[in-house]
Amino acid sequence: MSTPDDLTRAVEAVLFAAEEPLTIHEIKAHLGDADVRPVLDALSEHYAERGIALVRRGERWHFETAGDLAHLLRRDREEPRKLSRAGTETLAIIAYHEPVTRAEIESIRGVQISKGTLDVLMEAGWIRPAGRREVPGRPLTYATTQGFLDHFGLASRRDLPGIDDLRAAGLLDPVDLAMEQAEVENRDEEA
Amino acid sequence: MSTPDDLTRAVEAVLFAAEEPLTIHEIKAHLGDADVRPVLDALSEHYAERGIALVRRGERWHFETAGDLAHLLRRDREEPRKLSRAGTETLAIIAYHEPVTRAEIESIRGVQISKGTLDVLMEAGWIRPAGRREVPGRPLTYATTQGFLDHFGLASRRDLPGIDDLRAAGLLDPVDLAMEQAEVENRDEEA
Amino acid sequence: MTDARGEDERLTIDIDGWEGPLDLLLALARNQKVDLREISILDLVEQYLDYVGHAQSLKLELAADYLVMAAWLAYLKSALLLPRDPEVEPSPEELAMRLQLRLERLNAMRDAGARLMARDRLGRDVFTRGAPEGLRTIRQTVWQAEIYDLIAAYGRVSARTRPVLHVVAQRPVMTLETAIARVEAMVGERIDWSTIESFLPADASPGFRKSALASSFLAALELARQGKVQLKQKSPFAPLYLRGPA
Repeated sequence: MSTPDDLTRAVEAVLFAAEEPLTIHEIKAHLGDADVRPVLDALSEHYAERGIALVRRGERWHFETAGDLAHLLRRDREEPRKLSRAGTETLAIIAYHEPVTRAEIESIRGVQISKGTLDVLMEAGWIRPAGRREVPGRPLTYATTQGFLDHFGLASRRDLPGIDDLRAAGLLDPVDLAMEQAEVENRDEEA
Repeated sequence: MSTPDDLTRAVEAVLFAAEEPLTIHEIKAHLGDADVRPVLDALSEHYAERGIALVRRGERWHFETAGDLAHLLRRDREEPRKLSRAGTETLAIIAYHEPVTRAEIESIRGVQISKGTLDVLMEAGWIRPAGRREVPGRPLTYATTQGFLDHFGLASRRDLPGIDDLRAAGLLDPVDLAMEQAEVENRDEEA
Repeated sequence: MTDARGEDERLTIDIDGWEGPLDLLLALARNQKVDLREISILDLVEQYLDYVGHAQSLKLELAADYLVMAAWLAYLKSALLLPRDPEVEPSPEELAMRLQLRLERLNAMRDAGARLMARDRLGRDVFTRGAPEGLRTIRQTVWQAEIYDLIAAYGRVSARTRPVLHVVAQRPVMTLETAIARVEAMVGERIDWSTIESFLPADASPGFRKSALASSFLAALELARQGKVQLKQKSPFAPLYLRGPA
């Protein structure tokens, strides 16, 4: 198809602007009573190799993007977001105590956790359900995943610092610790 | 253009599927980082004689039906609400003089504009507030939008009908509000 | 003249249609059927004043700005007709030119608006695709946390909920018993009055010294009660002296 004729151009435009697939009858209604069928065939052929295709579904015709290019129409975009304080604490408790139930997590945190918190950790691929505990109510337990180890650069959970390490690093209750520290210094003076 | 290459087909498909005019940047986001601009030019040329046209509006590109086929497509479509004379003139003044303050618009029209006039243009998505002018009172200025270019089929403001002639005739020179003001004061004295 | 009168009648009927005096002037100017740059300002002024006068004779209410414009045009007319006063700036010719420029400007924008509206407009004359597939951007949240955040969080939780052990720190204290024994032993060796401070350990830290002072004072009172020590003080807060029994 070189330069398209007026009828071809008209059919093209009508199909393009249509909000739904059109029958030949409906196309004709826009154009006066022209012989549309051969035009549709020629257009199909013209578009066959392009990024747009003219396709026939039953008695109706419409344009759509070429099937092999459908993957271009969606695109993934990554949006980095920082894990909330509740999320971080919950993840830490699971990592240190796994497998652990939700009730246990709450008891350790001393605060309830929302369902969303576990969902986020699950979505991040850091925790997984790890079977049920055989106690009344058979609550679900949670454990960390390989993805968790990968993300935090740990070879295994044993690489996590223990309580004593945390204390030595000053990570246990920093506020009270500071006071204790001051007292120790006092005592040292007297000794 | 004979058989379109993969990139051409991809650009065609993305623009065809899009619900809004796309910038080159947005097209690229769907394609990986390709050199899209020459493809757009080639596609525009290919479609120039067809019933569909690939057009540039500001920094954005989209497909639309060819203008000469309007009579075939207007059928059973509601005519958009007609803009009032005040609205039309105000829009023209903003488009040809932007950015322009309300006082300047009023000075050109020789009459106050009702609040509704700017609202209607804003609601249509054709004008937007465009910052304040750094003169006493810091009046707000107005300018046209991407939607204005889209709607009126302009590649850029340079395409505004007759804008070069008007500029050459000095009819787009900044409105001398001080002069007008002096005149008003003069007028008051005489009155 | 009859023509002009007829024109007036039409204008009177259209009174609500004018968008201000400038609009009316432009309509009158266009009636001169010449290029705006060649209109006769004097004729224009005549027609305007005529129109306003006629409207007033019909007792039509004209908005104030029409009357203000009429007054200004009357002034312009007289200035244009009367002998030139070189003192007056700007000159009447310049004012006339400026009026003509304003009319041209408004006319240009009116034409531009009409040409804009006559373009192939999207949604009226040209159309975008009726049923686009749409482009989708799938947003994926990538959660971020650092190992430090994790460990610190665990520390925080542990500290918050771990049973707290209260250890009372050892304080440097001299008990009353120690003080009584010290003061009793030391006072026997003193011949003359000695201040109570001289009974305190020489190298005591400030904290311990305070405790020793308090305990030694109580010890002195106790020993005095037992008759093993004499106390002397000249006035309240004066130095307190101790001596063995007489």
